[in-house]
Amino acid sequence: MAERMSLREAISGYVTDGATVAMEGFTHLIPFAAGYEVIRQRRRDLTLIRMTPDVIYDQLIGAGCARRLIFSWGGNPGVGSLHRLRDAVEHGWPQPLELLEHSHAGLASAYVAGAEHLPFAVLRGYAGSDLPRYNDDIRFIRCPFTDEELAAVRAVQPDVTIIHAQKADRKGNVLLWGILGVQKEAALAARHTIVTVEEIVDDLGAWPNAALLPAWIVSAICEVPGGAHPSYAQGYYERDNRFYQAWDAIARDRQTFQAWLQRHVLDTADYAEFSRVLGETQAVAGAEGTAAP
Amino acid sequence: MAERMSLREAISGYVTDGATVAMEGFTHLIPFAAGYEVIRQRRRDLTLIRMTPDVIYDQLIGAGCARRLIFSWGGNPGVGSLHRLRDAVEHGWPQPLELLEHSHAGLASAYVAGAEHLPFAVLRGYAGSDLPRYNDDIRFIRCPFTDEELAAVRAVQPDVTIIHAQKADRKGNVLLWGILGVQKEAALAARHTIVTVEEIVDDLGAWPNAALLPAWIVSAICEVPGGAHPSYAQGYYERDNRFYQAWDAIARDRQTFQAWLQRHVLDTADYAEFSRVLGETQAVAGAEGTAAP
Amino acid sequence: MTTPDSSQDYTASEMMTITAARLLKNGMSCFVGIGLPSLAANLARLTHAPDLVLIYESGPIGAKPRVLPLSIGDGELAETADTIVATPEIFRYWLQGGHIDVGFLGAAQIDRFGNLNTTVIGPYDQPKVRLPGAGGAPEIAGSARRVFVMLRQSARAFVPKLDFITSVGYLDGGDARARLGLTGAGPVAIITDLCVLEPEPPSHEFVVTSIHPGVTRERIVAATGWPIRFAATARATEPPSEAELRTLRELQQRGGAAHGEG
Amino acid sequence: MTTPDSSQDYTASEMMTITAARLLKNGMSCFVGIGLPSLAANLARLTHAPDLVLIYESGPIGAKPRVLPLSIGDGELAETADTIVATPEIFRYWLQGGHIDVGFLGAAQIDRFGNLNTTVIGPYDQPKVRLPGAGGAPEIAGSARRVFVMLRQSARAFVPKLDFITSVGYLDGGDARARLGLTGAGPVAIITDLCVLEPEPPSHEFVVTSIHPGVTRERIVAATGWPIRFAATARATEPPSEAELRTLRELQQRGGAAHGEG
Repeated sequence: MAERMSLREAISGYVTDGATVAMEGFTHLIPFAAGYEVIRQRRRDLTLIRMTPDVIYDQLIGAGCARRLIFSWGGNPGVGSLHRLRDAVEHGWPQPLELLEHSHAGLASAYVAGAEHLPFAVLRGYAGSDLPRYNDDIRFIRCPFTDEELAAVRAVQPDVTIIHAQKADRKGNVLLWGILGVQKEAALAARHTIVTVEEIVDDLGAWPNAALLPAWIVSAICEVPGGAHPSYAQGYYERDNRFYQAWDAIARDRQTFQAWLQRHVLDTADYAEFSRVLGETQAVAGAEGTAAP
Repeated sequence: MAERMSLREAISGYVTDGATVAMEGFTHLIPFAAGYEVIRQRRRDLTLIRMTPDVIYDQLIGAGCARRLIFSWGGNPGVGSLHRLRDAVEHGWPQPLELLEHSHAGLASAYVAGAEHLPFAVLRGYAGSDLPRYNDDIRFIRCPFTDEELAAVRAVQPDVTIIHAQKADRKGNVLLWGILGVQKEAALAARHTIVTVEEIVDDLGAWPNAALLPAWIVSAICEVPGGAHPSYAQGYYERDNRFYQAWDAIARDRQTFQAWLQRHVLDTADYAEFSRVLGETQAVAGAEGTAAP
Repeated sequence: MTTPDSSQDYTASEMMTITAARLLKNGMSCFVGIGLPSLAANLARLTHAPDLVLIYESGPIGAKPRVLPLSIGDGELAETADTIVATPEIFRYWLQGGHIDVGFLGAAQIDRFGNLNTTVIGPYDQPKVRLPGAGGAPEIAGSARRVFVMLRQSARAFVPKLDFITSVGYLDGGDARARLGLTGAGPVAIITDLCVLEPEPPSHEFVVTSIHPGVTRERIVAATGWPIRFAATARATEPPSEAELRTLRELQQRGGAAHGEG
Repeated sequence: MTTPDSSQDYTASEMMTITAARLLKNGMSCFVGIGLPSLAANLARLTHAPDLVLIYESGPIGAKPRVLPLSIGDGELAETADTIVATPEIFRYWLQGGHIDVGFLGAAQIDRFGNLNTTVIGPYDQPKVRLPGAGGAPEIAGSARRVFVMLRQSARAFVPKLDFITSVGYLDGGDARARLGLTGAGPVAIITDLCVLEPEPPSHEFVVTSIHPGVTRERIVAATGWPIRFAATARATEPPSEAELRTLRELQQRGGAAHGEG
């Protein structure tokens, strides 16, 4: 049953060193604030799962939290490379990163299998691709009726799934809308689910058939307004495309990245302070006409 | 691309003798008007698919339209038996009915496989049940990762799926809400989809993540207000529980059933006339205090 | 629970519903079939378990019907639910996914190991009575954490051997169910109009553990098609409280009025 | 299409986008990746194909963005879509389900049979350049009825042999793709900044079928890492019309302004 707590408590309670953690949100509602808190608490050896690692995992990987990454597309959307991800893969910095690599269809299906409590999912996929040669969680099976060959992917079952949503009510029921990604599947597949929300309200005002996670399948609810920045929360704020663009320069260089991380994440107590410091950085960058987030 | 036409045209154009037809709607939005039109056009040898055959298939089976039934629960919900279904199975009247019988989870999964263009679906199901002994479309397979045994069901892929929805817009986009059943899966699994709707509007006014079928996957749109009676259309009318209760007496006896069918369906030109005649019958029954629908 | 008024009358059916309702704990998620299970679950929700989560196979999650539904998909369920998901999702994500604490089942026939028949009386291909069939039962029986069965007790229903196994209890007992690899524990109680039966380890044969007021052991024996046994610890079922009875009757009256009965 | 003003200037990139847009027919359903494919698809929608259905892998179906999205999941896509479904549904019901007429792909490397690499330059375990990876491409390549590839032409990108096959075209040609049992026909055109290439039966090797204005055959040969061939029927690409250019530029200006460029 959903328990309301601070983000610090939620991360320290549910995310342990070595855990398998999924932080989902397809471009929309990415739980950045939770990512910063994981970095701040210096978690290590995590297996990170996420279809699109995005800047959030670039930060976690660069901060040395991850040992392994299960993913399907690792770029900075609309901008280019994830430099910290590349540095870990290409040069083992700050430590080597083991990759378990899918296509979107494959990893989305693996989440579905996790939510369905099945050990695998079947899809028309990967035929002719080299991916199955490097990922043993992709195999091929035959249809018991037609003998047709189809791909199978092993289910993903995170220890903890972390998502960000627009609203929760006081009971802990969670409502999200807009681009939904695989959040519901990731939540249902996990042993524990942490949800950060823009706000906690008396009445969700949900429409019929809304994407709602009932309180009784959520472990922790944390009110973290703005917690999806620089991604967006439909109905609350837009995507901060300038941050994504500015990230390219910050992350390209190890020192710049480390300085940014130290100042914004490691030297701040929580997301509120992070936001204050980030606001100062951005104000300075704006005045100088440079592109720092 | 959705073409607007009369229900008569839609049935005559898409439902042929011998076709495999799914008419879905889980208690809610059952396409009764379309069922009457199939009976009126005296279609024969249909394979009918439906999770809950309900009164709509009791009528089609009693009228001699069906050769085969793929289903998972065949009762009159909240009332008792489907007497025409039982008569066909127990006594071969008006003709034998071949059964292909699933559980809800199995048939829902078979629709999902159809929608996913997979030849089968995997589920945790049927273990220890006698059902697989009588349905060759249920088999068991092993997980390629864990070697665990799981059930597999063959996909259903109707020639035609018929559903009823609340609204369509003038382009043919269809909106439904409330209890959704397997309508989307049945529509996406089929070669052709006929949708009857309560009304055609300028603007659907759909909320985010609404259950919407875009015009380009729908074959025919027919405006048939009240077309889900005696089931219900949320936002339009409630379930006519009296009809379901009265149906028990009508369907229990072959002659009563045939007289009802003749008067209400075969002797009426279309659903508008059917509704008029049914209104008369119900007024008389109401005055007499009897329970005819 | 208030002390019942001993002069109070109640039916065996009411005792059965109230006994089932008492087994549901607050906060549980409960996969509900129509009829008696729905009545019992809503009674529990309106008495001691206000946060009981009702899930109907038609898709509503967290339904809070004010009027008892006649069908499994009445508008009342949809309108009072926290949300409504498509039927494949209910079965695949919620039931199979392992999120259901209690599944409620009925049957036409049950055997001593809690296996259920809702398919056919007589041979499958030459049925004497064709029953509605499986519905959600086989997977509820397999995947709900625990299962409660509600069934009026009679020798016709409580049979030595099923004509057809639609949904499994403990198969032929012992570790037979465990060997199937099912994720749920199986039936933990059969609630009848006469008594409550529970599986006795290690055989998992159902034995009587609680006898409703005014019911004799002889009557239970006569209403059971196999040589029924009584647990050494078998006790008397607590009679309905006034509050339980009043709430149950109000619930049924609202349902009857809404569905055009009486 | 209006006659272009011959004095009009346009870039090779604009010619490429406009050529791709022209291949999209009104009413088609189009699975769109971000960047050039999204630009081309929206150009088509705003010119000759107003009922083109744009589907983004993040979930929006029937998106009609007024401003070009920077990411695959911008709010603009969600707000203008007919509906938005979850990501598993997009891939499993809509793409795999067989409802996508056209899939649009890009790549870092392509070979003569239209196979694509978006995974790695160099060995997989010792990458020279780690690329973003597969994304939706492998299944778009397999399940969309037909695939268009957009890619700037250079000998670095148009290589004799891929370092990694992320998504299949015709594998090693002939009936190799057919033997995979894929439901889609595969890549039917590669649109570059220099020309259009199409697969030539029966080998399915891509050959040049249309050359953009002002581009020489020598330049195409130099920009291709294998001995590229020209179809006997190779023709000149029709230059951009004024309307195409104006619409494209307006679209890009709105996008640039919205994303804080310029």
